[in-house]
Amino acid sequence: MMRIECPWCGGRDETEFHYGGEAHIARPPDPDALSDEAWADYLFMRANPKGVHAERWMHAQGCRRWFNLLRHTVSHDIVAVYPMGAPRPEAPETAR
Amino acid sequence: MARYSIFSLARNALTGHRDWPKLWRAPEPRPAYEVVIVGGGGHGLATAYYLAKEHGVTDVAVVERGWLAGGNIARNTTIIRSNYLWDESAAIYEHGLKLWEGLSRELNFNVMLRQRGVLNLAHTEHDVRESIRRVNANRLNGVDAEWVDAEGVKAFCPPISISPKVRYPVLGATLQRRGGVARHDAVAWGYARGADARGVDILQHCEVTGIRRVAGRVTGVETSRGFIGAKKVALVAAGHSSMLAEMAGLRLPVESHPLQAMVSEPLKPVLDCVVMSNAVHVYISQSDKGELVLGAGIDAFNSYGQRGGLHVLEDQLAALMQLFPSFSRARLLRSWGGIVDVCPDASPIVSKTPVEGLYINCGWGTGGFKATPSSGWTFAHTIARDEPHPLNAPFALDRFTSGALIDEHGAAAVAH
Amino acid sequence: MTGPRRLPEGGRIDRSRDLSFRFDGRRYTGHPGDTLASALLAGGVRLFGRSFKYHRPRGVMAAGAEEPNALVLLEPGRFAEPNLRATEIELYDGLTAESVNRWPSLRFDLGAATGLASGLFVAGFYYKTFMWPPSWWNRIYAPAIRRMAGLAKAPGEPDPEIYEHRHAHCDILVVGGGPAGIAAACAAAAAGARVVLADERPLPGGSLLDGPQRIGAEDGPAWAARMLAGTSAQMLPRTTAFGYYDHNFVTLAERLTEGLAPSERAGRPRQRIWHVRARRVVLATGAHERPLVFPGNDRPGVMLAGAVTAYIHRHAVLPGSRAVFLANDDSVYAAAREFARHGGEVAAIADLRADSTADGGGLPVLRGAAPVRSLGHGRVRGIEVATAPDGRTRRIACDLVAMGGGWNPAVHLFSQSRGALRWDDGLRTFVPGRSAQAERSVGAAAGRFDLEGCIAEGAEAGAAFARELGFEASVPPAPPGRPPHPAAALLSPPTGGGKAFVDFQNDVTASDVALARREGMHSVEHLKRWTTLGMATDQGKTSNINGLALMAAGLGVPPAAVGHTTFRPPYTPVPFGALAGRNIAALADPVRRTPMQDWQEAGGAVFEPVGQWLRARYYPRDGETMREAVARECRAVREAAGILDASTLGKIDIRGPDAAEFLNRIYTNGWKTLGIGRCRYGLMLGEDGMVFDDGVTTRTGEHRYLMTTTSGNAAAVLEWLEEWLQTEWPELRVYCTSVTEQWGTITVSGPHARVLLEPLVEDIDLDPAAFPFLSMREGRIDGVPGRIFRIAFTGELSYEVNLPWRRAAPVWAKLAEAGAVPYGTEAMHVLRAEKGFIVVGHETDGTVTPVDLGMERMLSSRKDFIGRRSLQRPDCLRADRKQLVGLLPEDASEVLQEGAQLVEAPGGAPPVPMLGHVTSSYWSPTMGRGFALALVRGGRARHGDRIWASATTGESRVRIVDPVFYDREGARLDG
Amino acid sequence: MAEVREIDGLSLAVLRGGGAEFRAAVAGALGFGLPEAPNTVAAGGALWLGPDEWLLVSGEDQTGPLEEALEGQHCAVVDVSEARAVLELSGPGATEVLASGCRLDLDPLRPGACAQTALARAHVLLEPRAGGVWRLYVGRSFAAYARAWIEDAIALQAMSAPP
Ligand SMILES: Cc1cc2nc3c(=O)[nH]c(=O)nc-3n(C[C@H](O)[C@H](O)[C@H](O)COP(=O)(O)OP(=O)(O)OC[C@H]3O[C@@H](n4cnc5c(N)ncnc54)[C@H](O)[C@@H]3O)c2cc1C
Ligand SMILES: NC(=O)c1ccc[n+]([C@@H]2O[C@H](COP(=O)([O-])OP(=O)(O)OC[C@H]3O[C@@H](n4cnc5c(N)ncnc54)[C@H](O)[C@@H]3O)[C@@H](O)[C@H]2O)c1
Ligand SMILES: Cc1cc2nc3c(=O)[nH]c(=O)nc-3n(C[C@H](O)[C@H](O)[C@H](O)COP(=O)(O)O)c2cc1C
Ligand SMILES: [Zn+2]
Repeated sequence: MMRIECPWCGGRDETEFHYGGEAHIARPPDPDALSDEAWADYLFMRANPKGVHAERWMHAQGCRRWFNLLRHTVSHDIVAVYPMGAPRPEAPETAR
Repeated sequence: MARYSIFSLARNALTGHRDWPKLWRAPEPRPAYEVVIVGGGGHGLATAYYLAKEHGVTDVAVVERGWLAGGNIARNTTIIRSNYLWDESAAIYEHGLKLWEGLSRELNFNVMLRQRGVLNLAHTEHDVRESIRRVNANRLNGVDAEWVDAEGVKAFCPPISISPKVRYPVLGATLQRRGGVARHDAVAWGYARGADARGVDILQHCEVTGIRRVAGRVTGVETSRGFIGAKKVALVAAGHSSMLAEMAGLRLPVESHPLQAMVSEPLKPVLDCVVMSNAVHVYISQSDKGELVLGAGIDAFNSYGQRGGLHVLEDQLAALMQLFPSFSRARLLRSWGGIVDVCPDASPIVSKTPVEGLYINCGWGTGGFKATPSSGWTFAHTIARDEPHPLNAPFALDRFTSGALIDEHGAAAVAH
Repeated sequence: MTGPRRLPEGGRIDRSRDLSFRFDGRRYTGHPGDTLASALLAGGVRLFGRSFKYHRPRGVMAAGAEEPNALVLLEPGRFAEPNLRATEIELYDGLTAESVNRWPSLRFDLGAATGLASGLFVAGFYYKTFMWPPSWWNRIYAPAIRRMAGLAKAPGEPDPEIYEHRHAHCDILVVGGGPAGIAAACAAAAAGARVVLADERPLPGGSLLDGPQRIGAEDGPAWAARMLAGTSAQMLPRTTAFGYYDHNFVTLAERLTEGLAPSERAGRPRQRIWHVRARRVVLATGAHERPLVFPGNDRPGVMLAGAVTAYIHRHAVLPGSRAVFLANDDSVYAAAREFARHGGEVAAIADLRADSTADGGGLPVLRGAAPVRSLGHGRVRGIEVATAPDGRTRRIACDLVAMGGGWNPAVHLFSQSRGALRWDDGLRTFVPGRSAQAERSVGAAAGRFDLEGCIAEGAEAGAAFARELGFEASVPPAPPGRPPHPAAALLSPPTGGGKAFVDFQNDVTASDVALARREGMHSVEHLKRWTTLGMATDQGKTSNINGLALMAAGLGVPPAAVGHTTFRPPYTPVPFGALAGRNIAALADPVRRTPMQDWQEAGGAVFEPVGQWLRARYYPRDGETMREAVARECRAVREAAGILDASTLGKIDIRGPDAAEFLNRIYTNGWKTLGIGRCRYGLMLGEDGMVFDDGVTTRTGEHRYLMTTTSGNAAAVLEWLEEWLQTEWPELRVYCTSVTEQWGTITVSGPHARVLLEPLVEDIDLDPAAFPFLSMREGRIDGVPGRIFRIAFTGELSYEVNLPWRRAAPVWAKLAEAGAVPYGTEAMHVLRAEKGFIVVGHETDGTVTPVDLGMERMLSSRKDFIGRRSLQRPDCLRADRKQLVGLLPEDASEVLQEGAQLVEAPGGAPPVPMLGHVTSSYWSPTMGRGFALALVRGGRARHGDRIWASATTGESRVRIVDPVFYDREGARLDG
Repeated sequence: MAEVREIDGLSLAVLRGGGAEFRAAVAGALGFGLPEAPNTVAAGGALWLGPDEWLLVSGEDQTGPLEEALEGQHCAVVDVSEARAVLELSGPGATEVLASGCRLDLDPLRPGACAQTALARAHVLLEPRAGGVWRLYVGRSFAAYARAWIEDAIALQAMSAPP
């Protein structure tokens, strides 16, 4: 049961949130211009790192806002929380 | 390979069991092999076994980063069935079930297959419709399948509650009598022993850290025990598949999630079959040691942590209380997690890759234990012949581009 | 005196009260303050149970949570609890317990026959046999193996107990109420921190209760009581911390009615599970004593030395009269002295360490002694020890063997928190190393065994954590380094003298460990799985370290190189029911209720779950079958008028200048031309091109829309909309608000709909000419402001009336009174299927595109929308995709099975190629025949073809037809 | 013992919008400003739900005047008086009753604060009020469940109080 810092509501239990998968996957502006391969890449291919992962969460039982965070996929330490649309921050060195 | 039997046991008992040979050797890595299989789980070991046995390819190493068979093969709830909805799935899982049925003798290692029957419960009209759809499809595909109503469920599984008063009453179930459970570790050990006896080198504590390529062709793997050359490299690393694919510059449509399971303290036999429920989300069987073995769905987030949150287990147990109120006083003995690799369509990938000499077998997600024999069997074929067997041809990587997904989410109930 | 072994004085028992109880049918007496184990020991009982595999007779070995042997079934019958440890059961009057895993009785157990063949039943034996003849496996071997399974019998009835949950937050959670934990909790609480202190035992003090320790002038338990009386820390006794999860989430199990008879529990919850989120955690969980591994070390009467003192001090029980103490560390000497001080005879202290300088205090000491085997039948009569330097063996008569192999810090929770363990060569065990979370281990749990040091370490940790959290605390100096507490290396037991047990419950012996090594199972994880070492209900609390040390010795490597297995929750077993808590029975999952639900329940409706709702499926009148009721309801709608409770449909208020653009991206069709007051059907796809949801959306104002969704998908659709708005298109000025429960919805449908509705409507002209199909009007209905939509899922003249939620039921009642026939979801399905309308979840399953459904006209070519690109992938363009068709069974009286598969010809041998399946199938009272919708490979080009439906009930011939069966022209829409 | 009851007669509206102009117009219409800090309540009866979202609670319908004042602005005023039921939990031990179903840290919550969270398996908006009273706003169709859940917790509390 992780504790996730909602940028608005503060720290809440994981069960209040919905996980939204990898962050920073922008919908292609002109899908028609894409090859089937490129479209499949957008649809299905995911970074799945063992380490720091940039991912989206939504505070479903709270303010219903989406946000991004950086989380280590082994320690589950959350090393940064940042708004949708903001670039991925540098991961602090301490992330295990 | 020393044959195992009651006679060899008795003979060894007389000598204080001092003369049993090792189950497998602990060789030093050779500089190169024809095939290097990355991942010493059930699927990797089965692949090695069938490469040697079916295709005569014995210049093979299985490279395992930790202790042999310590990944998902060591931590699954051991449910075996083949009653999948789509033709492609039914074919590959049914092939597996047939292999299971002869496996103990094939390997001369008792994998303790218990075909006690698997019930997939239906709790809503929607479940009923989809269950019957699957039963009909299974029958046409030659997979044994029955639809049983609530009384039939009760007759087959006496401890279950079919009270209509609960929140999601049992309306009926699909039943595959040939489904059941097996001893998870034994399967891996049996394949390892069989592969070793045929000359396969099993290299434990040997982590692959890189995949070497020259001009679009694999030439070998970097490992924690040095470089190992290989004409062919086969990745069978379950939860860690993305990491390995990345070493070869490949992206996969796979995400790794924790999947938890748990056991109760051992109880005298009360539950003789496997019961699975998608709607209230729990599945359960009782092992031959007496523990109730339970699991349910994944923790939502990506993780390699081999653990999840207690709330997932609490929800499963609340669901269990609807089905088996008498199990309330069974006590949780141990819970654990494994890392499963999940594809968007909940079906596996057993495929060649764009890199020559590189093969991948992954995406079995929450349900690949039952496929251990057929996964190894088809993958061995794919590696040896450099082309897929018809059974695994539909499970190729390119389906994500063409859109020919084999979506087992909707209709096939829980994917275990 | 309650039993021959009860001391005349002392102990934390209330001698003024006698408690009578039964074990295996025999009556005994004890006192409040006894455990079942102590009271039985006092009564002279030695035989407590049988081991798992060989059914060896076993006594009690320990005095707490680590006990491997003394398992019982408490209160056989309705209140039965299986596999409880007698060492933890607090005695109450009338207690009844039974031993487990024996038949017919504990003393004469036929299962012990397996012990005779134990030469065969070595580690891993079953993998090697039972394979021949093949047919015997299922018939003979496997059932026989299964009969041997399990310990206690599973309770057969529902649990009469209830269990509750509590969520708690604190600054500092202290686990363990011994001297270290109490010092930590009090120091932190004194600084003002919110502190919770949990201890598994009924009384605080931990090991202070187990011996004669004094703190200054005070006796240990008095110190503990005084400290706790003066602190604001919340003390939870009988509370076991059983799991340490991510982000300092620790779970506790509090036993609320421990020590109360079922009749005294009075409906009180049996246990409370605490979910504690702590900013800091102090682990002061103490240590478990290690057994010694020697032949016959499992004979009843062989106990842990610390347990002997614990029984003396806690319960005034002297577990034997003449004892040999086997010492591998100095603490055993203290135990021997206590035994002697309380009237026991110490035959010898046999110290395994030749170089030991411990002071025997006048008791006979043999240094450099090794236990060769215990002696006796059923219970200990003596022990054979070999003494250095010549290895001469001698037999010493005794009725108690007290062994102490050294102490293992209880690092379970520390390890669960992912802290790294470190091998300590002095202690010959693992101790906490680097922490992974905001946590510290102190006292014996950290490998510190001097009392003053434990207290000082606890106080320092408590204060330091408080200060870290911003409280004012003066942090006392950390205590000096740990005094040495050396234990000798584990001896490899002599062979030939019988079984030397490592894991007592699972019957894993030293020779099993050696066999595992010979067979190549060198990894500690392989050792565990090959032998089942550490997998019993005690999870190896007393056996794991010995097992890995034996493996290390056998391999000739340091134990650190062998390592340890993974510690997993729970620390001690927790009932399933306790973890489920109150989310069971009526509270299992919310039942969402519509405004009409009371009326429907009173009217005898039959309900079906749809999402979290229970929707009325049909309304049987006296004696009607479902088919009759549904037929009547259908006819009413086709011929007169019916009313449907559509309140469960999701409703989303969508506003903003960019709302139309937003709908354009979300839906497959175009929205920019929809007039105010007009409605339009929309189809939503996932980005993979598959149908996700559908519904009618109405433009209610310049920049306002009201979207409806399917009942089951309402929350998912709102989330979907928010996701796109917030994450992808933040530039779109649109707000979405759920109004599902604002508006109760009654669909009035049928040729008489208007006539029925008109009297209730004040200011809306219901005349189809003035109020055309697919439009909306606002006005007063039954005096209440509401809205009416002209939408028809049945194909008949229909008005969908939206009223403020709580005002809908009176209108419903009035309509029913006026003659509108309530119809349920089943009739609705029949009626919509006759019209060829799809239902998401029937005709779709996540693999169906709009084209498959024949809805290509819903796909705008003038804009992009979610999922559009996916429809151009090769597989979506195949001509032989499964397409929506109608089916008519050749036998008109037949209703096809929903889920029947479609094939070209009957009776083929598997695998039979399948063409598709029946998605919806009903009896049509209108057509007087069965009909169905189906998805069929290339079906649209096959209208008129005859194929077969293959169902569990048989095969039938069907004709492929157009999916619209009724009123193709839409002539009935306006009544 | 704690007790729970439903209160009736409150007008509830969800208000969405942002920007200085919006806030000024709202303050003008309501007579008080919207709470800016997350999870706080403005005394006049506005509870923070999100950075651009509030729940207005009042004795009378405010949607009309608000819509007028906000004419022409991009915002939303949505009447949800029916959509949400309002429960009040009061009496000794009320906080413990909530703590058996809410994962939130309730101790620091004082009047003037509010929080959205889950009560067992239902979404709730919690508002601590004077006198140790907790107000719970819950989806109308979930009200019966929420109430049953609380009543069950109260009953258990009554039983588990030491005799
Ligand atoms: C809790 C749980 C319950 C399940 N229940 C069921 C069930 O009831 N029925 C069912 O059919 N399936 C079930 N499964 C799924 C099943 O366990 C898996 O699909 C299957 O075991 C995966 O194949 P495997 O055995 O080869 O994987 P693994 O055993 O995980 O093998 C992969 C191996 O690759 C190794 N590896 C990874 N990276 C490297 C590297 N860089 N170098 C070298 N080696 C590497 C790993 O250490 C590991 O040993 C369950 C899974 C879990 C976790
Ligand atoms: N002389 C020796 O060799 C020796 C050996 C061991 C202990 N000791 C003595 O023991 C004392 C150690 O003090 P301490 O405070 O560190 O330990 P402790 O053993 O006094 O207290 C630990 C307490 O934690 C409880 N506990 C353990 N796990 C728990 C869990 N998961 N949940 C809830 N409760 C749990 C135990 O039941 C016990 O009450 C010192 O007085 C020391 O001298 C001495
Ligand atoms: C089918 C099955 C049955 C198990 N039964 C037991 C058991 O009786 N006792 C036990 O301690 N663990 C049991 N385990 C769990 C293992 O101890 C262990 O937790 C699991 O293999 C995962 O490994 P890990 O916990 O070391 O990470 C069982 C596991 C499985 C898959
Ligand atoms: Zn929030």
